[in-house]
Amino acid sequence: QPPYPGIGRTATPAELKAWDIDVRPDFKGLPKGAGPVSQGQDVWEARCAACHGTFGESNEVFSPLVGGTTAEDIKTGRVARLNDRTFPGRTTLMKVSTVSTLWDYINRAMPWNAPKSLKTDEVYAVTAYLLNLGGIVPDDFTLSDANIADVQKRLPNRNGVTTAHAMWPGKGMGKAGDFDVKAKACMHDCEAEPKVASLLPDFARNNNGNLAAQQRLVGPQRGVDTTRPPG
Amino acid sequence: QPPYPGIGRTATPAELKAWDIDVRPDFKGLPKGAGPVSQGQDVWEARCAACHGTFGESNEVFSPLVGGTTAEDIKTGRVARLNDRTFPGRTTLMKVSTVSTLWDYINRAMPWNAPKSLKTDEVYAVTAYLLNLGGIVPDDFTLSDANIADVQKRLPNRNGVTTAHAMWPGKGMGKAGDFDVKAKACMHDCEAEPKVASLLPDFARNNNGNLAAQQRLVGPQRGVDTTRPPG
Amino acid sequence: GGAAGAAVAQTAADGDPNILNLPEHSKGLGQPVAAEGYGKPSKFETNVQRRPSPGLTQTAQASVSFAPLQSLFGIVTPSGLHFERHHQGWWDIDPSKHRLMVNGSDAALLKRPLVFTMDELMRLPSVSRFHFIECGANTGMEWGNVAVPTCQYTHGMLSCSEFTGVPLRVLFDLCGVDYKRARYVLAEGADGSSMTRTVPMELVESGEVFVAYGQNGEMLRPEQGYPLRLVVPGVQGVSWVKYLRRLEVGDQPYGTKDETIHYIDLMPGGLHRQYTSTQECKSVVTTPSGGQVLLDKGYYQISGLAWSGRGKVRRVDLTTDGGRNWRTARLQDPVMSKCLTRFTLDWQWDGKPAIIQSRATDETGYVQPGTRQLRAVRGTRSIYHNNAIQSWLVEESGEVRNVQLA
Amino acid sequence: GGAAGAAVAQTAADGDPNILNLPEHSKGLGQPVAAEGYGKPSKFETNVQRRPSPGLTQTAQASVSFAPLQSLFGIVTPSGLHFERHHQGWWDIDPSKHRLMVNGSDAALLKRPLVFTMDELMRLPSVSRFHFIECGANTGMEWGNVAVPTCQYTHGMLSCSEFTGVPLRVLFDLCGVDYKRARYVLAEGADGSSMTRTVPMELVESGEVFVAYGQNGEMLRPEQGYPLRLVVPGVQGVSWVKYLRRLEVGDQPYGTKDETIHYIDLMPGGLHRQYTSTQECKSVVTTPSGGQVLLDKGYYQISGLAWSGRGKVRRVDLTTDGGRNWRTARLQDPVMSKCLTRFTLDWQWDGKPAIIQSRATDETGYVQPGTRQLRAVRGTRSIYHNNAIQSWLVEESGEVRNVQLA
Ligand code: HEC
Ligand code: HEC
Ligand SMILES: [Ca+2]
Ligand SMILES: [Ca+2]
Ligand SMILES: [Ca+2]
Ligand SMILES: [Ca+2]
Ligand SMILES: [Ca+2]
Ligand SMILES: [Ca+2]
Ligand SMILES: [Co+2]
Ligand SMILES: [Co+2]
Repeated sequence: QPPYPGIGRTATPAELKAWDIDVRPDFKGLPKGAGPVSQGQDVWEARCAACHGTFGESNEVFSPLVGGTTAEDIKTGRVARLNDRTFPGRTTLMKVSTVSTLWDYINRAMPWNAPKSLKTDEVYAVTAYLLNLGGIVPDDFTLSDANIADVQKRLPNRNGVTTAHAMWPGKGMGKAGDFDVKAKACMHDCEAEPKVASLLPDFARNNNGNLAAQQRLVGPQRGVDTTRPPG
Repeated sequence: QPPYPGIGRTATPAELKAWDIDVRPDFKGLPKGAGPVSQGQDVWEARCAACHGTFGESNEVFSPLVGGTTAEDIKTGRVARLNDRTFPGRTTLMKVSTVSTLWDYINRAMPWNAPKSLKTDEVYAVTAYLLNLGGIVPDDFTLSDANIADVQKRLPNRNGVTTAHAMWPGKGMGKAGDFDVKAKACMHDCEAEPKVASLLPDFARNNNGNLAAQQRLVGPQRGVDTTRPPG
Repeated sequence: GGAAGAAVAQTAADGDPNILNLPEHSKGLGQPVAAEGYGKPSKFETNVQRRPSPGLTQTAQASVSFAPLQSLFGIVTPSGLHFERHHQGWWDIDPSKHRLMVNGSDAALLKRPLVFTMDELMRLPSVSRFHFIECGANTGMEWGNVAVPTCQYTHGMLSCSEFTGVPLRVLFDLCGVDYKRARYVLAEGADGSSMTRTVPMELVESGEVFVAYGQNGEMLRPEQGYPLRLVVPGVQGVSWVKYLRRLEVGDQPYGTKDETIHYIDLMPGGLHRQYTSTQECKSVVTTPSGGQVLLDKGYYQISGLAWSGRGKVRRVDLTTDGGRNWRTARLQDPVMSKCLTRFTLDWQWDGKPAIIQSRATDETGYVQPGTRQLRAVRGTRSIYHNNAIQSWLVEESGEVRNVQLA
Repeated sequence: GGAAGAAVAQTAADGDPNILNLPEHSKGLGQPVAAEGYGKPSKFETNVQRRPSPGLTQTAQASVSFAPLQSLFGIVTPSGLHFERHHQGWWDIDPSKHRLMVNGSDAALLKRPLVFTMDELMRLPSVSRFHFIECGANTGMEWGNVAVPTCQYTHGMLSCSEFTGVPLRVLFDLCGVDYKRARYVLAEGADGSSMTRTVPMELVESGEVFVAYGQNGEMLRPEQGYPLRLVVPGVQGVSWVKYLRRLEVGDQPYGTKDETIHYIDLMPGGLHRQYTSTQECKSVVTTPSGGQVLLDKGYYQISGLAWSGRGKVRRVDLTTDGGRNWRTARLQDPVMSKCLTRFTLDWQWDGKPAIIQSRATDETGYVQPGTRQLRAVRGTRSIYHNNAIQSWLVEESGEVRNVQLA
């Protein structure tokens, strides 16, 4: 007899099917299916382009999805432009290291205003189209559960992540306990050089609205009236 | 130099006069003045009777102010009816042990809808009227700062209070630390007789409104529908 | 009676339609951030309200609204549900015009009477502390008999918040108070009643009493005395003067209306105890509690609140057989002084009638008394300071009723 | 610039008119009890709101609103001011229809997948605990330069509540989870984004992770995941999945969108750190802070918040000379693990420019780094996990500005 009789009941196969939709980096959870780039383009133009731009380049509602990756990156599995501070923004394809993530996310969350409305084959197709825009798969490619692991091997930033850090609070990965930044708590005559290196320029003073209206009307201080110049 | 320079400033005499209105049992704080019962009756009828009744007997907005005290109580300084469980309610005059309290409270808080609108002499007068209704002062009495200490000696319940208890968290009075109720924490086979002696009768079930609407809609339980009979 | 619309999982052969048919919120776009710059509870929570008890008072401005303890978790009371007790109505006072005056009953009791603005008070050293506040009349309707059905009405003049403010000792030091002579403090409000109460200087000297402007991270709510109230930990709520405008130090207690005509406890024999202030150790089970219906037999977590005006709760014992046998409950961390403590205990309900009670013991060793023990000393006419053990009868139907035992 | 309408006590010769002329509220009858069954803050507090930062996001449903830390006291965040972070908007979900499913990545990882209703979850043994929640992107705008003016925008993706719910371990035990193999947990929401994140099983086994329905005594607010969210103490907010509908146990991490495309930290050299989850020790002075104007020279109490995702805050040091000399601040009780800690320190402002900073140390000995120390290791493009020491410049005019030092 369980300690809490009557609490919780076994999930049915149909229920598991309805909700267990996640797809892991090793493709566990990926449903069978396939979709060609050409179909993906149709889905894209009908369901995605309005927000993300015809070529996934739009910055209107979210950062661009496509751009910034090269044929060389596909070879190395490292996106070189991540080191280029002059390159504006970081696109999805520059960052994503597992193709399962793209598939899973589009499947669960896109289109943004109608998530979970795509059929499985449409998810394959539109993912193929995005990969094609990034030059990762050719125009005549059909993405499927059978070949997605091969695509993973061509993902531009597939070698671009590391778990060698102390910020995963488990033992399965990372190196818990070994902080990377080791500061000391100096108390007197410390090395600090109290020179201001960065502050908001006067023209940006009111960028977040009038701060006088963002502080309590009573207390040890008031909000500064940023509709007027400083001083 | 004070530890918090610029914080707090000395109160002026006029400010102290405006706010320091409390009157203590030893009459410290009582302003000079006087008012006869007859004037008090006028004030009462104009400013108080609508709520408290012509003779302070009304239970419409608050418990009756007057009633339940006797000439004998005035002698003993103990209100006998406080021991009479059949006597309905406990009036203000049955309980009040210091006449300063009546004066102070009427002065600060009455009339309820226009507190602090009475003149000092009106407070004396209407207090005199209330005392007169209770038979504590005669019809031709004029209450004043000069004779109020004598009235205190006639207050029916002046000897009716004690501070011999453990519930004053200071040393100035009471007997802190000596609890009057000394329970024990029995754990097993305790004497308790789990017989229900009191519960709400069925007709009172809905007195506090439908309890189904007073409990969260989700959780380990619901609110009982008290518009329907029990069971 | 019976449960009002218990949501039974309608499990068809292949599964629950609430799972099989994806809900709208899984298939659409929700509401934007800052739709409410100051947010509100879910619309499904509208039953969780503070409420007056019908017939208890004759006016609504000299009255009480009770906190819905039966629906609360943990120890913090949401400020929107904090119980209310007003004597002449509540106000929303402009803090820029509010002043606090400190003076003496006679001029020699302090070096200088001072006036503070809110700007000044909020600059001073502050403390933030979690404390319960309980009205001295809480459970007062139940001295003689069962009077009301739920723990909202039996125990709901109780709330607990993180208060922030200036230790009163800081202000008194600035005034140069003569602590030798000044053993009593008068606190006075700015509302119509200009509520006054006497507080012992000992609690000021210990650093416990403070003038608070903050409650649960924000300013006090208007119903709780915005912009300033006195916090007197462990002492009944009437002393936590709201809309605090003045503090006077004196060498005698002040015999105010609410310590001479009310908040005096009538004892057998006809004497009133005066200046009863401390809220003695007390507890109440909130789940399950009166007015509820259990949905099923089986496992329940009994849960409730314990507190003491004399310090920390040390232990809470629970019975489900009306007091014959008791088990010690788990106390939820943190256990703080003069603060609510949440306790829990596992219970398998076999579907038979059960009488649930809790009994708290505080760090002074004081044990919460049963109704009979309390009445044996204090009778049934005290009105105030009823800290008796509460009994809830769970009937076979699952309905829970407020009962008192023989 | 300059103070907006500071209330200077207009003291005439005989005194302050706010004292001499009794205010209306001292001479009238106020409002009744339960005028609001669920109360609201004073009308004088309307400036205290959560707010989005203009231009930060392109939509209002995949966006952030920041908590007004500069106006908060103590450690509890009022639920109405809790910061918001939504990816596909927020919903007010009917709790009677909400379900929680627990399953395994493969069938062998647990004995039985289970479905729970809210009624069932709320019957199970619960805990109530105070914890901070901080978005991993908090202070993210400031990695390279000063970007925003006030601590609402620099640090306001931070809140702290008393959460109540069921330890996840209880649910997993009911399912018969094979803890040997199942070292990872996937949490999934029911909103449009069906937010997913991987959580280490270690935090479940320690008893720390729980599925919460309560927040600050009442149910979670819709913006915070009503009726159910995961609480993962010490870990960035994105893992505290809202509208929690499903938990899956697995033998590998899940590489979800918000751990593969976002919430990855770009290091010098172009590698991203993945699965960075812990919020390392951090602090910020909230009074005085950017965008404020001090009303006068003289005494101030510097006050702020410190926290660590690895346990308790052990110490906070403060400087007013930009880091040359430091003093140790007072920590306000209670100091709880993975919870905000309020600190205070006395300061006499001489009217000269001053640079105020706070530096927290946690119980593991980790010391909050300066901007330069942090950048030396992590560069300026990480976006996430900026826990650098914050600097506020107090100018002679009294205006306080957000600055970064050389
Ligand atoms: C109505 C606007 C809209 C539509 C239509 C839309 N998206 Fe999006 N998309 C967004 C927004 C907004 C986000 C960012 C969501 C967030 O912050 O979590 C996003 C995020 C994404 C991302 C993740 C990008 C990243 O770096 O995190 C992908 C991939 C994506 N969309 C693909 C698609 C595809 C494929 C479709 C069509 C099938 C589509 N979107 C339709 C608005 C839209
Ligand atoms: C508009 C109604 C109203 C008017 C007019 C009014 N009162 Fe009252 N009075 C009340 C109420 C209500 C209370 C109870 C207040 C409370 O609960 O604190 C009260 C309380 C009192 C008490 C205290 C009784 C006790 O036992 O606590 C006294 C004494 C009193 N009034 C005297 C007066 C006098 C004298 C006047 C006229 C000068 C007056 N009242 C006018 C409504 C009124
Ligand atoms: Ca069940
Ligand atoms: Ca952008
Ligand atoms: Ca001043
Ligand atoms: Ca009455
Ligand atoms: Ca006085
Ligand atoms: Ca799965
Ligand atoms: Co009261
Ligand atoms: Co986020």
